[in-house]
Amino acid sequence: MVTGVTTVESTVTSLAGAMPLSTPAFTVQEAAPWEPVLPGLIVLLPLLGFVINGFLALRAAAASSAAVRSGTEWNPFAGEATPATHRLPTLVGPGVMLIAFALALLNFIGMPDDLHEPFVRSYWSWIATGDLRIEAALQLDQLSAVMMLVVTGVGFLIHVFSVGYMKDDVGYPRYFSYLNLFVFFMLVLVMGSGYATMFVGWEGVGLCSYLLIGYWFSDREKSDAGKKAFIVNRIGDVGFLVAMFLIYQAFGTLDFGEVFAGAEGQLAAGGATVTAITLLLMLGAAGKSAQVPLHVWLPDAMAGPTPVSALIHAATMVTAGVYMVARSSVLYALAPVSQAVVAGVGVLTALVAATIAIQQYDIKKVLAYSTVSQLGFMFLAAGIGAFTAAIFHLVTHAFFKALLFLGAGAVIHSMHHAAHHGEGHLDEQDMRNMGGLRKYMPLTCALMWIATLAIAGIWPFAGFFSKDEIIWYTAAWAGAESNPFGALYAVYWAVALVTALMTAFYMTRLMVMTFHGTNRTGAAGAAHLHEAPPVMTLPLIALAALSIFGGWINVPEGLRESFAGLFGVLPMSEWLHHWLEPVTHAAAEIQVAGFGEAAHSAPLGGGEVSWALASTVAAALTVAVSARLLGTRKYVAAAADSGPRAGLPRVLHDKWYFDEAYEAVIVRPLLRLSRWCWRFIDDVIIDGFVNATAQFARLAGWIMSLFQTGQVNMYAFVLTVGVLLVLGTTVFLR
Amino acid sequence: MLLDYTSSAHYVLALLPEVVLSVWGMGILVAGVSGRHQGGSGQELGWLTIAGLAFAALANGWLYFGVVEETATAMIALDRFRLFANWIFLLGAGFAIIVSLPYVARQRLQAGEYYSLILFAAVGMMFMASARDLMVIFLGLELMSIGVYALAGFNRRDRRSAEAGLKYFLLGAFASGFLLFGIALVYGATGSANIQVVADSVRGGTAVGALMGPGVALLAIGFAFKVSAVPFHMWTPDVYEGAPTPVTAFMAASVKAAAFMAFLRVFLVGLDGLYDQWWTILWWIAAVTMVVGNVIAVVQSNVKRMLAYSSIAHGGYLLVALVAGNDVAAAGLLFYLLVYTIMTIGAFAIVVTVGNQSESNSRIEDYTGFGWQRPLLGLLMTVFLLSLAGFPGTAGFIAKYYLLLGAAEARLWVLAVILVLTTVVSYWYYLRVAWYMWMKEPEAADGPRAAAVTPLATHIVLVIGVALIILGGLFPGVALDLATGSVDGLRQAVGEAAAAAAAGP
Amino acid sequence: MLTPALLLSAALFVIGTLGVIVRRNAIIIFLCIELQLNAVNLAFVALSRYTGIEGQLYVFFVMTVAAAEAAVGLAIIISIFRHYETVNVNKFNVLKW
Amino acid sequence: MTDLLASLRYEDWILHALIWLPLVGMAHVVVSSPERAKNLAFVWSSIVFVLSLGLWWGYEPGGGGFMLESSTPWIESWGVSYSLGVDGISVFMVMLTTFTSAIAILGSFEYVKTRRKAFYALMLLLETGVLGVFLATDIFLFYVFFELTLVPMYFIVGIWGGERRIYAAVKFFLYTAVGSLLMLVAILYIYFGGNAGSFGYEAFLNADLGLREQLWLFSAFALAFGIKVPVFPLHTWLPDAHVEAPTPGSVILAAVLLKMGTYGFMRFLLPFFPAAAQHPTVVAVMLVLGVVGIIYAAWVAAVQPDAKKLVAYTSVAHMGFVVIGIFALTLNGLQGGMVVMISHGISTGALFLLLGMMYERRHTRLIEDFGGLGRAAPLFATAFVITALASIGLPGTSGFVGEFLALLGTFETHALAAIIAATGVVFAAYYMLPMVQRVLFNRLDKPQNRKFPDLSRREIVILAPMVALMIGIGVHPTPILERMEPSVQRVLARVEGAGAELETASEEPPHIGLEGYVGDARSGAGERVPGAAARED
Repeated sequence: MVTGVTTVESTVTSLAGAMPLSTPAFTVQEAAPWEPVLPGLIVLLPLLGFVINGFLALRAAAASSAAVRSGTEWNPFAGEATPATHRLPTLVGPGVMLIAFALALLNFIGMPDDLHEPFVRSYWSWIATGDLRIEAALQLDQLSAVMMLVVTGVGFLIHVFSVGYMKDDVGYPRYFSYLNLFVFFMLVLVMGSGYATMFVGWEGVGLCSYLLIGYWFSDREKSDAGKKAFIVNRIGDVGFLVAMFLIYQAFGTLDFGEVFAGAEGQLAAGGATVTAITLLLMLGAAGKSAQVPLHVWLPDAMAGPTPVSALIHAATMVTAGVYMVARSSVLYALAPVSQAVVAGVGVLTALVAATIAIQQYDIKKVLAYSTVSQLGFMFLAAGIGAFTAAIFHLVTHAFFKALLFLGAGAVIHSMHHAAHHGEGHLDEQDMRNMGGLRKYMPLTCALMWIATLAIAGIWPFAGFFSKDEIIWYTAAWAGAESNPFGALYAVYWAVALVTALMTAFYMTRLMVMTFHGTNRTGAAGAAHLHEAPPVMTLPLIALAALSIFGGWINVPEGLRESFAGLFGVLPMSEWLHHWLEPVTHAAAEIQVAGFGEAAHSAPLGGGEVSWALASTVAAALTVAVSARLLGTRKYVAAAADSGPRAGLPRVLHDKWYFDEAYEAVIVRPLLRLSRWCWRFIDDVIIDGFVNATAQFARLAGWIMSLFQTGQVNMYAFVLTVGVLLVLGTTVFLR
Repeated sequence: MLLDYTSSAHYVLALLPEVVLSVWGMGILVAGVSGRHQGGSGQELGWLTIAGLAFAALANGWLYFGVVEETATAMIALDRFRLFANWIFLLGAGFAIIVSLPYVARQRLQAGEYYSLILFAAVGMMFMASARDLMVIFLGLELMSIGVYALAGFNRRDRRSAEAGLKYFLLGAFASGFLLFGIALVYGATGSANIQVVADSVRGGTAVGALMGPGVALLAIGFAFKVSAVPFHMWTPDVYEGAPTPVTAFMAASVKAAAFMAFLRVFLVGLDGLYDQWWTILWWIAAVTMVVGNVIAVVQSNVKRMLAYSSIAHGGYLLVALVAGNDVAAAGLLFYLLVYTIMTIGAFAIVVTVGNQSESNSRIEDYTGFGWQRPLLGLLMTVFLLSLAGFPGTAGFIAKYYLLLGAAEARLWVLAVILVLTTVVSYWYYLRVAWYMWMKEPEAADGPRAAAVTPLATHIVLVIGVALIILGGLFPGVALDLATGSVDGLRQAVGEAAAAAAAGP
Repeated sequence: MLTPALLLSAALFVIGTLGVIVRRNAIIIFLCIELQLNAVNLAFVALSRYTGIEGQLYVFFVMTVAAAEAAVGLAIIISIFRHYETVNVNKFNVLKW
Repeated sequence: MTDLLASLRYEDWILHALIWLPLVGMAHVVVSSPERAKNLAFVWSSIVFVLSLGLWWGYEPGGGGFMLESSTPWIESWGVSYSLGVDGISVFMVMLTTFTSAIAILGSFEYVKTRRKAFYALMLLLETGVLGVFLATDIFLFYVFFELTLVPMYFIVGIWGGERRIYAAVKFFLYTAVGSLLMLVAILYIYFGGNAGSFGYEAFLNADLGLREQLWLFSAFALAFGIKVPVFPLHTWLPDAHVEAPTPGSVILAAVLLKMGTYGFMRFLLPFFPAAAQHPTVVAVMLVLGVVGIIYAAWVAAVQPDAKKLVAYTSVAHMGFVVIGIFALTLNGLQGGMVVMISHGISTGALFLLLGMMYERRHTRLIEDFGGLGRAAPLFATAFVITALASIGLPGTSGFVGEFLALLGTFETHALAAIIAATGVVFAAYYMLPMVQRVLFNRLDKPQNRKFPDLSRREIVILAPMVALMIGIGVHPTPILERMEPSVQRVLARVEGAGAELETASEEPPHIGLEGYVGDARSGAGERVPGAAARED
């Protein structure tokens, strides 16, 4: 800055001689760009929360560990007053989130409509060497603004919920420090101005996920789950890393702005490079967003506290892959093959996860697989180029899935008390032990029904609009005139339709088993079932509202016209679509250039409106029918039920044996290979060689020393032999 | 001063160190048998002997710095090579005597004979280094050998000492027969035993090839025996192990040094013209010696015997210098022998100390925990061993490096590689002593070792030795220049003589 | 004349060498060594016919040396005899390997 | 700061002081009492560390050549001189050495209870040796210091080590000696065969060597340094040495001694034999070895029952990143290699300290003997987790910057190697997380572990700066990168034979010069001209 001015001044001086320098003559400034309000602070606040809570956590842990060493258990809640370490996080944790949310909202509102270039602010030069320049920079555009809102908004609600959910936990401050740290990294992920910065957030949220899944680290299974999540995520991260290398090689930068600006000019559409880049990014995204075949960690991740599942493993982190694909929309648009792969993986994931969800009994597992399934939908959307639809579904899913998880959390919270007081051991998450909870927690039941209808895609709940948009765009692009994968897209579309109905089914099953029918907790337990406290239900209510109305931000044009009377009052027709236009238009143009215009009718005929109507009716029917059917079934408690015995149900119950296959094909062979490398290559071959060299020297020494018999004659003989050798070589061999 | 041998005093002056030592040796001998010292500790005699060595060293210094030689063909050379070598012998003898003092006293050896034999052996060595005549070399060698035969078997009460003496004697005499035959053949081939004349004859092509070939081979064998090169090394371990340890030290250092001096002068000066014929033989001998010496040393459990094999290995390193056959290598050889004398006698001095001034405690297990019992001696031993191993920071490294430098200049890369690889092997057994001394905890049953008090003088000398080793490792400049300067005129004389011969009849 | 003389010398030398290798008695071994030295003496004398008088001179040196060796050698043999009561070199192998 | 240093005439004495002050300290320790030895050693090493900090300001990147140079004839007749100098490559190695030496000495207070005088004397001797290696600009001098480091390490492992200490010490010594002695022959070859004329660094650079000669000499040097690094099949001494060494020995070994190998790669191997270093076969072999090291060592690490051995193998994996970074022969690769060296020094050093603390408390190193320490010792667990994460290269820690740059640089020239090496990121998690879990997490089921004391104040003082550095370098590595860059460029330019451009660039002032410099190098290399990437298909 200073140097720049000086240069101008000196130029001026040399031109005009003794011109006064007090006011710079020309400091050319462009039309004042938009200045967001403290974008850095949004990121910094959760970090601050992490630092404060982390400090408190260490303080608390010191007390706790002192108790452990003296052989007792420390209970911070036993005394008269809860210690500061367990009081302050209540304020700090949600507090920083609230401020961050407010700031995000402020920036969202203040963001000008004509912002075509993202606002980028660089804080320092992170990695700068040679022509590699990676700035520690944040960027703010329409897409990241939406993501910020989701992260801080939903994040705030879940923080609040956690205050109630975790209030009896010894590690309360630690919990909030992790949660704050997660939000920090998540914000870095969505606000980073380049792939490298994004990667920081990318791995950072992975770390927090690891820490939070294994939050109750004394439990071996839980810490196993955390480890698994981290390792599987890292497999994806390798893809991300290599993709970054390719991008750097192609563009000489990792900066979003430069990459996307140069993509069309520098990369041939459909070329090997861009296909490789996008497929590798896809691998990264698949790891983070739990797509088949890397989805196996997410169900296990339910080992973490339920609010964590809601925040990280439903609303935000797992959608990072979708965000990343949407962010890289230009690249994907240039690589139709990758698009087909992304969409294919998405739709396959949606289907596989949905089938598994049908046969799960653990309430959180059902939700986990439903998350995987919905993520599959988002990938389908991103794959076919409907990036807005992907983000749209991401947003609505964040609302209703967070609601579902938190609702499940409330149920588990309640069940926990029941299990605690009931007779015998009771799995508090097994739906077979629930039933009839509507009586005890009516509010939770009602709120969760809202979310269920939303995820099932029933009009007018949020999920209807977003899911319908995805299905419709799949159909529309399948019919695009020059789409080489048209037939494939048609298959995707059909599968997506079926999966949508399966969603309705398994969610209804969940609701019926949990809230309806007879209660199976046992009388003693049932007495302790109760509605969650307000600090937990209030966030639920907020989320329920969002689940109802959240879909209205992007009501499709066609639908709006058909229902003009109703939607006329809402100024939000395709609002999200327009809002994200600056981010997605480049990709859209490329796609249209490649595939031609999207069709106006589905492969089987029929337009958007008719299919939307059909799908919502079908979903509603599915809900109604399955509720009726399932409601009449007699469930028995988990102890008396071993689940489906054989056939497809068993396969589904056992999750298509993905874990077993990995265990057999990768994990155990790798361990065996590792052990073999150690025991054989290292110990036997290499060290064997090394030691054999030493042994050989010793053996040789020993053999040679055998000549040293101590006999003079022998010595004289050897000497003479030497003489003969020397004489022979000098005299006779010449 | 210019010695032109116009006056007969010049002959005495030219041989002043030898003369001093011979006379002194006889004096010691007489003093030793004169009853007054019979049965005493012999310490005074030892110090007296050292005084004689000091005088000889002074005389040697005068010759080195103050005297210029007139002719290049005299039977006794008066060049710096000889005088530098003399210093090495005197140093070795003096050091050995210091080590011997308590040993002789404790073992009740006849001090007068013992010390005078060392002096006479030293005189023999000096003749070997100074001889410019093959016959003088033979005489010097025998003078030295006979003294050392006696010294090796000196401890008559110890059967091992007697056995060592016998073996050394029989095999030594056997080998000198070969040397002598070689001398005879070379004499026959060239018509003279004078090294310069031989050199000229070889250069001029007048040497009779049929006699010269076997002659050179037999000469090489004779010297190879004395430097205990493989396969003429068989006697070395037995003799070194059996002989009284101070004598072993003297043998390992000085006898080997003397043999190398003669070896060098004969082959690099006299037979330089035949370099192409003999270097391959020596190449193989050097390579085999390095390998065998080091490899057998690995399996030794007796420290004395291990050091014996290590001295064979060092002989191999030194042979590399001969194979290189250039001035750098010659200077390197001188420097190496200087350093080697200090470090090898130093190491044996510790062996003597651990052995309680006797032949006990020479198994490597006996060194267990020695370092922590006697930290100073342990430290000194460690430095000596590191220096023997040729480790940077010690003079041993500089010396070995000097040899490598010579080999490199001669482009003997394979030999250089063998040298360094066998050096790695040698690390093993040198370090083994170090690990017994420092890293193994002694068994509770073992009583304290090295109970006998080591005299202060030994301590002082050893500390000085270590100081020299380290000084030589860090600031070798002076000694290096001295060594380089000492070989300066050595091989140029050949050229001059050759030129003279060519210009002659 | 030279060749036969040298051949004789060489033959004597070889005989001496073989004696050293095969005989067990220390004194006999020593005598074989003396034989070697005398073989060399023969060579010196023979050669001196062509090279000059030094050859014959050297013989005296060698004889002196041999005498000195004999003195020391026999002393050593006596010394070891005291320990072993034998002069068979096969018995002297405390020192080996 | 710069003024202050100038007023002290810092540049005149600092390098000499760095090398010789530890020896002074050693003498002081030797004459003191055993009780005072540890404090004295710490004080002396701290003094050295504080003095070395001045290099941050005292060293100006400039053209990347040696700074603060001084040269006095040492052995004149051999062309050997006592020449010291520091450049962007060595300056951080020096600071890493002084830092870890002080830390390691502080970390040994509880571990070393016997023969303390000898121990601390050897530690200081070792510091002298290592600093000499990094500061020497005369090959002979370098070699002397390079070998000198073996002796103190041998005794440190052999005397204060574990059960199989002697085996480990001897293995360490002989393994490394084989390589370095062969290197000595190679040095002589350059001196004579290449007509270097002296043992000065410049003279060796100007040695006249043909390609065949270079390949042979390269092999000798690569063997010496490769054993030190250690590169894959030459690594088996390392686990043994690490397992048996006392904590401070392991720390120094991992943090500094291994770096001597990779430092040798950059300082000597590449510049001396540019033709050989570019030879496709050589590059292929080195890359394969580096990649195999990364993957293989990670696998083997994963199945180690002994925590220390596990970490030892991770060193092999980390150094694999350095090797591929270096032999990618790209700026990013070399820079990345350097950062991995620094980062590995800190994070692995810290890991060894932490393992040492575990050993001091429980007298076992077996992973299965622990479990649930997170409850008993939360501070310890926190430090452990952060260090482990830095070790596996989590973004935001120093490990990431290095590995990222190294892989990126490798990818530029050898994509396949980089891709395979990148899987090492997964395997890093595969070996590290199970250990973290089995030590810190899971049930606190062993009664002895319930009594596991948390970090003492001294231990916090040890670990805090290391953790700070891990994160600090991870968040803002640029000051380090830009200091190294000119020197690394110089190495690269040497390899690419672009020496002429270097001279002109080096005369410009440092910061602006950096830009122009990069530009020059790029156009010289002729790669990635804007728009060129569209050439595909």
